[in-house]
Parts: sequence; C-alpha cells; structure tokens
Amino acid sequence: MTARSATLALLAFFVATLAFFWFAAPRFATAGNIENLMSGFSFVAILAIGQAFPILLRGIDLSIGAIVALAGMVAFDLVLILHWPGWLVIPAAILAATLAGALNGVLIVRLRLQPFIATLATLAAYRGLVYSISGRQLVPGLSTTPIRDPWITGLESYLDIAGTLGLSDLITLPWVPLSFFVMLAVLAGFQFMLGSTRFGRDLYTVGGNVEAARLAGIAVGRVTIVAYALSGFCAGVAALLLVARLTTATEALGTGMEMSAIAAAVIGGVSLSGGIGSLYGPVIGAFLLGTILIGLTLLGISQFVQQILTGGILLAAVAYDRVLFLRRQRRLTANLGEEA
Amino acid sequence: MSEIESVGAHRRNFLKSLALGSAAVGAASAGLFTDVATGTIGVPAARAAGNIKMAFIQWQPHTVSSAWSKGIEEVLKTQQTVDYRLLDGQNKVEVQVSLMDTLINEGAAVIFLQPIDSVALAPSIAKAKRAGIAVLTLNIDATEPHAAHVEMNHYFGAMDIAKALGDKLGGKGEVAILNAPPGIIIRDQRTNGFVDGLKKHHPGIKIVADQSADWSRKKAQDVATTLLAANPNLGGFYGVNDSMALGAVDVAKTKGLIGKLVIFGNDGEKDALESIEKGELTGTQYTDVYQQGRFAAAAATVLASGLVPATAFKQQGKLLMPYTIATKETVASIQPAQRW
Amino acid sequence: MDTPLIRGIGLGRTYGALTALADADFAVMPGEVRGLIGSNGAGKSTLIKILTGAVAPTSGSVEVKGETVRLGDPSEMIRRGVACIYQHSNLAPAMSVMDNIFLGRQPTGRFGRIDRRRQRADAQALMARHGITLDLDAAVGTLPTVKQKEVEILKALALDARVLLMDEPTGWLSAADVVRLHTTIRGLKADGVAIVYISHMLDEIFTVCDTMTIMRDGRVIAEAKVAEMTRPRVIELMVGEKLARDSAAAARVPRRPGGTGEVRLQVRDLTRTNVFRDVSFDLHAGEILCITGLIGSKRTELMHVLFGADRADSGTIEVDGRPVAFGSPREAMAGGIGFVPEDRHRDGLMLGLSMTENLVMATLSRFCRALLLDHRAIAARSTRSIAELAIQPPDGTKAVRLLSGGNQQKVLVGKWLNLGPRVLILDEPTVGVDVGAKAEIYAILRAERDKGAAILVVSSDLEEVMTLADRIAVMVAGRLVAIHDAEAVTMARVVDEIGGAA
Amino acid sequence: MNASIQAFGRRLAPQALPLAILVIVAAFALSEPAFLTPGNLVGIVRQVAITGIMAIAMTFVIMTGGIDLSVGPVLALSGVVTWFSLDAGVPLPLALGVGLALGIAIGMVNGVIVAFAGLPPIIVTLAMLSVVRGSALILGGPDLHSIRGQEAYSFIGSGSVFGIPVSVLIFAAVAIAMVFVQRATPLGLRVAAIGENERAATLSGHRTRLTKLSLYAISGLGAAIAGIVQSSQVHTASATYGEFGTELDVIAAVVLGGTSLMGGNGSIARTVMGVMFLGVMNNGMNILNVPLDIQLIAKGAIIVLSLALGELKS
Repeated sequence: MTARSATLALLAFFVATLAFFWFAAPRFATAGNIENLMSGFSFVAILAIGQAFPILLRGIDLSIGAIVALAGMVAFDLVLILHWPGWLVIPAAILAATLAGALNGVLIVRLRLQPFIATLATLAAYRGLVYSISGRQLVPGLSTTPIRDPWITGLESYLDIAGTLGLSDLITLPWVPLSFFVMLAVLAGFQFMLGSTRFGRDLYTVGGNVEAARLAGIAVGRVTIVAYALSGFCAGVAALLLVARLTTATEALGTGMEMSAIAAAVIGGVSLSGGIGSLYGPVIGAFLLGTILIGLTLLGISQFVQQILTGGILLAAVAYDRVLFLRRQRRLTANLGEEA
Repeated sequence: MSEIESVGAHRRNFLKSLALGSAAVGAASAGLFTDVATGTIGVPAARAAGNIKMAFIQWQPHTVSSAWSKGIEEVLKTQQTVDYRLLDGQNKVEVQVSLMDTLINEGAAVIFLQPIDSVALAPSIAKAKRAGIAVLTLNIDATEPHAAHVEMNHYFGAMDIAKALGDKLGGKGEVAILNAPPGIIIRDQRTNGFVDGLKKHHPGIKIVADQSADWSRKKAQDVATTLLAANPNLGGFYGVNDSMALGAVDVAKTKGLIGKLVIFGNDGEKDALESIEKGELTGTQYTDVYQQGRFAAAAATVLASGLVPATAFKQQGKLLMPYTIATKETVASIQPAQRW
Repeated sequence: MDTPLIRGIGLGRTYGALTALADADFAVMPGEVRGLIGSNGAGKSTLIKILTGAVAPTSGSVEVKGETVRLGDPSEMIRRGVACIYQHSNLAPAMSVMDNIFLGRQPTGRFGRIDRRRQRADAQALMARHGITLDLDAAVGTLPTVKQKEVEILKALALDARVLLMDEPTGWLSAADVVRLHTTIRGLKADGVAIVYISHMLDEIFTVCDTMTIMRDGRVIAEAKVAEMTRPRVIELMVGEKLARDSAAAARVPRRPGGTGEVRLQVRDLTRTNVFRDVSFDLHAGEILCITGLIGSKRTELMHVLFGADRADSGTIEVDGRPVAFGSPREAMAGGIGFVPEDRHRDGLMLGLSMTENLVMATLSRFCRALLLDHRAIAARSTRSIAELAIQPPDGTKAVRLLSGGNQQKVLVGKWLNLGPRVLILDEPTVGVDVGAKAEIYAILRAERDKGAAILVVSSDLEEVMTLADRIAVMVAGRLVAIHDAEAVTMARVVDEIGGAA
Repeated sequence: MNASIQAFGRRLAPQALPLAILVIVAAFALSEPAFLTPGNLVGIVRQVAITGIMAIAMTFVIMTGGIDLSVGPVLALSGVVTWFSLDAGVPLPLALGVGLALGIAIGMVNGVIVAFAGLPPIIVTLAMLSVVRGSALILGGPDLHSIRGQEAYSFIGSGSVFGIPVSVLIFAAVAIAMVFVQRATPLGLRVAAIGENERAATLSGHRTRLTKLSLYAISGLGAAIAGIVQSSQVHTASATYGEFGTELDVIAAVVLGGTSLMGGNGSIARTVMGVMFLGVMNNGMNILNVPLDIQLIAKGAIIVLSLALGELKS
C-alpha cells in the first residue's frame, strides 16, 4: 500500500522537523508553543481536509477562503444583528458554507465548468456576497463589538490535560484547544467515511477512473457535488473556529487560505492526478507547515525567507510524489516481466 | 450616542497618555533607560536571563509600518540589551494572532502591534497581558485594554481632510472616493470620517462615486480616469491612502487638470509631500511616523522595565500623535528628517 | 419459446456522419453462449456499449427479460443484472483488488460502514469458485495486466449477472487461462446465465459458443448455430463477398517477398527486458512485411523501440547497413523511420487542428523559411497529399475531427508519407476504418511499396495480413516465432502459430 | 426546427465573445453616454494593458494544459530589479534588459521543473509564487521605491505618442507579435499540437519539452514586461506589487477568451477579447458607480455564464 507508506514517510519527516526545531529553536519545546501550534493550525488542517475531497476528484476548490469569510459573516450577522442563540448560529453558518460548496459542485457538474474556473468565479462572487451582507458595513458600531455568545466563544477553549489528570504539579502539558479536538473529530468522521463507507469508495473510484465509476453505476455527478459540499462544510467549521478565536469576523477573513489548504493537501500526498491519498496526509501537511513557520520565526528567520522555504517544501513534496509514481511504474514493468 | 462617549473617553485618555508619553520621551533624552531597563524589578525570570525581546507585528509590508519600525529601532538601538525585530502579518488577522501567540510563548517583553482589526486581536492582547507582556498598538486601537496606544487618529483626520477639501472647493461640487475593499478597519474609519466630515462641514458637497482601487496607485489611475469620464464636473478626489491619491494625481497630470482638481490623500508619505510641494497633490494627513515609532519605543522601554506591570492596564494610555493636514501652505514646515 | 434474457430491437447509433450501428436486432436466451464476431469496426463494441448502458443508441430499444429498459444508464443495466467485461480496463488503479471487485456496490453494515469481513469472504468465495487467485489487498494499479483482467472478470461475476457480456476477454490471457475462463463460462451457462462472447479468435468461438451473430459494417449479417457453421463460411460472412472477391483479386496481385533485395532495416537479437526477446528480421526495400499476433504479444512495444520511443536493452538495429540507436522519435525520424501509431486519436492526430496542419506536423522544419512558416508551400503540399490520397472532403482547412475514420487514417498515413521515410511502420493501419477506405489504404501502401518503400505493418486482422503482406511474421508473447512468404502460407497455419499451438 | 436553432447556435457560438462584448458595450453606452467617449475607450485599453500583456503571454502555457500562478511576484520583482539597476546608474536599455531577463529566467525555472521533471504546473508555479515573492521582498524590502529623474523610463508607462498612451502601444505590440508568432511561426503550430495531443506531438518528432519550457519563459517575459510598464506607470517600484489575485485575473481573461484550462485550442486574438471583456465590465461598473459587492458578484456570475454558454455549444 503505497499511499500508506507515503503517509508514514510524511509522518517521519514531520517528526524529524519537529525534532530539529525542538533542539534548534529557542522556546520551541514548550507546552505553550505546542498549544500555539495546535490552536493556530487546526483550522488550516480542517480546510486541508476539505480541500482533499475536490483534489481526490482531480478538481480544486479556490473558493474556500471566500466561503470562510461568508460563513464567518453569517455567524457575525446572526449573533450581533439578529441576536440568534449560538447553538442555532453554528449549524446555520455551517449550512451556509455547505450550500456555497454545493453550488460549486452544481456549477461543475451541471454547467460542466472546469473546477478551477468555476471556483475562481465563485471566489469573486462569494467575497462580493460577504461585502454586501457585512454587518460591519450595515451597522458600523458592530465593527468594534466582539461576539460574546458563549456557544461561539466556547469554541475557543482549552482543555488542561495535566490539570484534569491531577498531574499539574509534576509535569507541564500543553493545554489542548477545543479546535484541535474539533479537527480530530472532523478527521475521524471523514476518514471513516472515505475509508470505510461505500460513498468513500465511490469517491476514490470517480477520482481514479471516471469512466469505470460511471460504468459501475456510480452517480458521478452526485459524488462530485457532495465532494464540493464537504469542502464547503469544512470551510464552515474552520470559519466558526476562527470567529471564536477572533471574537469577530472581518470581510477579508480567509483571503489566500485556499492556497495554504491546497499546499497542505498536496504536501499530505493527495495526488492532483486524482484518486490517491488519505485525510491523515493533509492534516500532517498542515501541521508540518505550521511547525516550520513557527519554528523559523522562533529561530529569528525573516518571514521573507520563510516564504522562500515554504515554496521549496511544496516543490519537494510534489517531487517526492513524482518519485513515488515513477517507482510504482517501474515496479509495474518488473511485475509484467515475471508473468511473461 | 456612543460616539460622544468615545470622544469623552478619548479626552481623558489623552491626558493620561500625554503624561506617559512625555515621561517616556523625557527619560529617553535623559539617557536613563539602560539602567532602568536592565533592572530586574518585575521582569519575569525567563526574561532576565538574556536580552529583552521586543517585536513589531505589522499589518503587511508597507511604507508606514516600515517607517514605524525604523523609528522604533532608532530608539532601541541605543539599548544594548534589547532584541528587536519586525514580523509581518501578511494582511491576515489569523497570521497576526498566530504571531502574537508565538511572541507570547517566546516571552517577549513588549509587542508593538498594528492590528488589522480592533476586535479580532483583542483576545490575543488579553492573552499577552496575562503573560505579563506589554502591548502597544499603533494607529488601530483594540477593544481590549492594553498598555498604550499611539495613533494618528484616522476618523478625525479624515474629517479634517473633508473640511480642507471642502474649503478648497468652496463648499460645493462633486467629489469621489478612491477606496479600498473592506476588511481592514483603517479603511472603514477613514471612509466614515470623510463622509461624516463632509456632512458636518460641507453639506453642499456631493459624493458622486465611491469605488475600490485596492490601495493601489495603478488601480487608482484606472478608476480615476473612468470616474472623470463619467463625471466631467468632478471637483475632487479623496484617496484613502496616499498611493491612491497619487494615482489620481497621475491622471490629473495627463489630463491637464492639475490645479483644477482637488486631490487629498491620507498618511503623509514622502512622495505625497513632494507632490504637494510641486503643487500637484492638494493635501494629505501627515504625521511624523518616525516620531510615532520613537514614542512607541520610548514608552516600550519604560514598560519593559517592569515598573508598570502589563496587567495593570484597565485602560490603555493613548498617545495621540499630532497630525497636520499638509497642504502647499504647510508642507514646508515638515523637515526632511521627518519625511518617510 | 422462452423470452430472451436480453434483447435489442432495431438498435442504431451514429456519430456525426459516421454510422457505427444500423438497425441491429440481437437476442440471447438464458443459458446460451452467443459469439459475436466481425472484423474491426463492424459495430460489435458499439452494440455491447448500448447493451451495458454506456452509450445511448440513436434509435431502437432494449428489453431485459421482456421489460423495456431506460437506455444510456449503466446503473439501470447493472440493477437488471447485465454485466460487462470491457476490452479496455475499467478499474480504479489506486484502489485495492477487493474494492475494485465490488466497485460501487460494496456490502455495507451499520452507519453505512463497509462490511470488510463480508466483502473479503464474498471475494474469496468468488475466487475459489472460478479458480482465480489474487492478492485482495494489492492496489490494482500495481498488478500486471493479466491479473487486472482477472479482476475485471471477477468484478463482472460478482454482480451475479444474468447477462454477461465479454468484449475480447482473452486478449491478455495465456492459453491455460483461456481454458480456465472457458470452464467458468460453462459453469455460468449451466446456471442459466446468458453470455455474449466477442472474440477475433474463431477457435474460441467454435470451442465455447452455442450460437453466433456475425456483424459487418455496423449491421447484423447472419445468425446461426455454431454447429451448423464452418470456418470458411464464417470468414466469408465476416469480410463480405465483395471483399472476399477483392482479397481473392488481391491474392492475385503479385507478391514481392524480399522486395528489391536491398536490406533497409536489419534487426538482430533485439531484446527489451521483460517485454520482448531476441527479435531478428530483415525488411527490404519494396516489400510489405506484416507482423501479426495476439493483442499483448508485444508487437506495438517492438515498434516503439524501432521508432526510438522506447529503448532496447540489447541487440542491434541497422538502417541501410548503418547501426543506429535512436533515443527519441525525433532521432528515428532523422534516421528515416516513419511511424503510424495504432490509436490514431490518442497517439496520431491532433483532432482539433486542420487537415493541412496535421499533414505537415511531422515535417514542420521543411516548411520553414527564415524561421517563419511558409504557408504557401504548406498549402501546396496539403493539396497534393489530399489529391494523392483521395481524402474526402478535399478541404484542407477542415478540422480532422470532422472526417470519417477512414479519411482520418488517410491523413495520418499522408503525414508520414510526407516525411518520405526509408522505413514506414504502420501499427494496425485500418482499425475502425470502413471497407472502402481500407481498400484505398491498401492501394496507397502497395503504390508506395512499388516505388521502393520498405513497409512494416503490425496487424491483428488476419484478412488484412493475408491481403496486404509480401511476407508475414508471427509474434507470440514477445518472441518472433515465424516468418513466411505470404504466397507460401495458409491462413490456418498462421492462426495456429498465433495461438501458440505450434 | 430544433435542429435549425441548434445549427444557428453552433454558427453563432464562436462569435459569442465578440457578441457579448458588443452587448455589454451597448448596455453601458445606453446607461451612461460617457462610456463611449474616445477618452474612455482608450482608457479601457490602458487599464487592461498590464493584465493583457500577461494574459497574452500566458495563453500558450494554458493551451498546453499548464498554468502560471507566479506572474504576480515576477511582475513585482522585475520592477524592483529594473529600479535598482537604474538607481545604480545602469543605462536604461541595459536596466530593462536585466528586468526582462530575470522574468525569462524565472519562467525557465518553472518550465524546466514542469516540462523535464514532470511536476504539476499548478503546484510548481504556486511554490514559485511564494519563492519569488520572498526573494522580491528580501531584495526590495517593503518600501515604495520612487523613480525620479528617469524621463525615458517614465515615458514607457506615462508617455503617449499621437495621443495614444505608450502602455497601450506596448500592449498592442505584444499582442501583434504574439498573434504573429502563433500564426506565422512553427512555434504556434507546435503549441497547438501539444495542446491538442502531446503524445502525438512527441511521436511526430517535436521536442515538446523544450517547447513547453520556452512557453513558460514567454509567460515570465510577459510578467516582466508588465512589471516594467506598471512600475513606470506608477513611478514607483515595490516588491509588494502584483498582489495575490493578479494571476487569477490573468487566468480568467485567458479562459474567457475560450482557451480551456485542460489545454487544447486557443488563440491569442481571443485572449485579447477576453481581456477586453473583463476590462469593459470593470470600467462600465466603475462608471456606473456600482458598489464593490455587486461588482464582484456580477463578475463571478458573468464568468460562469459566458463559459457555460461556451460549453453549451459543444
């Protein structure tokens, strides 16, 4: 199983990176830093999980940044203008994001648009929608009003593991942010779906060989729409975590996040040629990027240099993917020989 | 209602900040810092071991933040014991929040922050305060009380610009705003200030267009050209930053409308001042950003001494930078060393 | 009489101007194994695709167990128990064998969770029943092609299909595997499954089928019980009386084995590890050498090496007596080799470009003057080619996509003739080409031969081989087993050699 | 009946883009007479010149199924490098040469990785976007570098000849040159061949990888030209120019011009139309003072609609 060994290789690389900064970067090996890593990149990991679905189908979703802003602004408006209770706002914002994602899927399936261009168009349109529903513009006073709804702010809370276990006198453990648990739940749920349900298998089939999927009676269009809806759903979840962290939403929220998510997914071994990859990879990819960014900052390396290194890592990841592919090809020819 | 309150609060804070600021500046000139700053009173043990760390989290790479940083560095350079660096928020709130986390973990003594949003960075500021870190905000205030706020007020500045612009136009005519997309609070404050300013001082002036030019001089050229075609009677432009105003100047130059069009910018960067001297740009809101940085740094050194614990700030001291509306008449008073 | 399990009535399908299938009636009874035969382009695959729902017909209807079904919907046909093993792989390469066997219909338990244990048990039972052994956890993409074919077979069998369509199922299988497959078929037949068996191997048809349907030019020509047919009669029906006459006439065309006697291409002990071994032959100026064999006998791979698209591991190639080692098609072309690939849509033509552009695609540098294209020279060349090859319509600006298969093929051949190669290689030059165009392409090739060209043709179409070749080489599993003078060998002998029976 | 409508539609489909441009031009002209003034029309071309140059240069890349996301930072970097050269007293032609050569060099790096290592262009150029931006910022810092006393350089962006802005002339020159390359040189045919069928092109003896490499170099060159024009137009050079989103505008223009992102047939002339289409949209909405939110929604909807109509024909 090459996909699994690739994930393990990535994990090993992640651990090595972690180990490097652990010893090289001052104050990297602290509970507080690990806490920062978890709270600062859990939402990126969730976005990367979401992005994995379109990429598994050889597609891409450029609109997730705008969907993050859209879901964030929906939550903002519902709480601060309409005074909805948080328990109602959370599903409503996620629903809005899911619908936005589903619309991407519909454009791709029904109008047969290429995913890149369809989501490029909705990237503009959803951002426009954010501006037009922005509570900050409608009621200027709200731009300095934080969201105080306990349901929402509760999303930004931390679990003191050491304290809970009564070990706080002996050992300092990082407090684990709720967002990290949410990310784990999203990962577990979707990985179960992808790895263990019929829908997951169908998704891999459509990504691996559309024609085979069609001939096997799989509703390719429906699978595609659901995949983009899931991408939207993840953007919605990420948006709520961000809103909780920021206690507000801004119109520019999420700008450029699609690129981070795509990078994390690709580094995580989700192949752009479709049908290959698991959700563990994107999560590791997101935290790998996070580790590197935080580690380099702690090492005092300029952020301009960090940008160059991030690009280099992305290149290395696709190059590695390519090497794996070539090795598979070679093994295949070798196999053919044995049979002949 | 709330506006009046905030103005009231403003006044009180102003007095407090004057005291704080002059103390800092006075101390700086007396060369007292080294002694105070190296003292360990109130400084957490972790910090005392090495140099004191200070960092500035900017909004995005920009002339203003660059000049601040230079001003800050100028003062801090005189202290052998301070490590200072500039971090880039990449125009993303979540990046700023993550950088805040990293700096808190790193045990910085002072964080200079140019928040993208007043609310979004508030939780981070609260967290920094809990960690005993003094946060100084630059230009954009935060809703969470913190150590100090040094600003050139955008809202009142834009009101003054509106007044000056209206005066030049003789209280009547049509103007257009070269705006930026929503998402950073400066944009809202300046726009609102300008609109309210016209209402208050020159109700006869009509805003015929408010179009986004993305903070960019190039886009501003395009938009200004278009707006002039649509509104031949247009008397003036307000550019929400100097770059956009200079874009309008470029257009006025090619169309031979210099002297006829009243064009105001905002920020006061050196290119804008030069343009005013040449009689092209009508005016801009100028403040000595270097000085602003120096004040901030001076205040920071006091705060870092630990004499005033960061948690003590129920309400931040505000240091209002004096600003001028620089026009042809006043621009000469701005010395070369004050230009950035 | 029983109702047929599956029945097509008046089925037709056109692609633009091309009629792939016209007014075809077709029925299979329970427990019947029906052979479907016809030369390439006879409409068999189109018929099969309609029956599986992969393609919607432009006319006609399909009934399963007497009920009319919705057309063009694969899931509808699967639900009704119609399964197919396609000629081309329809598997998801990155997924496991087990998942591929149950593609789209994995057994599920609670929360929609796939019941892995049941799936594994089912797969193992299936393998045991049909005597196939596979590693269920291996990713299909890592398996050799033969094993992939077995996965396809299991995938179809796993459907518990009442109707099983097999499009050339043995193309990749060894003789032993074929026997095993036939045993499986007999077992299914005993269970009352209706089977449609497409094959070029008349041997197989006569071995395993009860009845046969013969197609030609998109029409059903004849239906008969296998017991009542003879091979010569089948061949005559397949190729049509006219072509039978033509080929008889062709048979009278003087063959020129050995051509002018001048050796153009000399191949000695050419080996590509794990692909083909110790291939040696000579190709002379002024002759057509046909290499025939089963699909998968590595003929195409051999041609790729000759054309520099792949490398040989050992052995020598000489052109005009000079040893060559081509690193790329570009070098091979410079060395005087032209290559008309097998799949003209995938490897040969730029369908969206014009006929003229395609015709000069291999010789662009000749039409450059001072770094610019000489459009006048190009147009002149194109006009001449179109006239020489009688391409219809004779309009060079037309996109190749809009031409019929035969004319597309002529454009492709013309593109390579424009190179004026010392050696012209053609891989399956008449696949998907109608009878008329076929004859024209043969005439073109013969004319080139007579002008002294050395022509190497790879073909699975025995009629073609017997009609066209001056000499015939037979390739079996990566080895060249025999070379004959065309006049001195019978079709039966060649068929035997192809099957590896010799 | 139905068939005749279909036939009509098919005949009309290739003209859909020019027709759509005519329709929106008419709509804007009717609602705002100022739209049709010569000044405004020239203004539109001047506004799209920078995006247009990049779109034209990227069309070939997209025709081969590739993409170049790195154009934004290349634009910034070439401006900064040219500025530094001028600032160091290098004569103008040489300074321009340095800027352009840098664009070509970055394009070639993209091209080598994509064509010879076979890595996916979208990720390769995304990585390069990050690398080049970082490099530009290291080199130029966050500051705006004013260009002073360089009349000849300023002329590139702000001058005009016979009343036509030089930037418009450069745009036209690039367009004409590339239309010429596409129609009259073997490269045009080679690009079309790769786009239609890369395997077949290789099997026809084309050096497809070398061709692809050169296309990325052209795209880099286009971005560098755009960078020089822009920095000259705004009298400043900055490492922050060509901000995120620039590349997406460029790609949208190419795709609106009918070039599929999957590769295949495409035309420089149609890319120019795609550029004009977006330019007219932006200009018209500015002129009518349409708020930004509606502008963005309309832009998204129009991209979807026009491409869906294009899809309908096939």
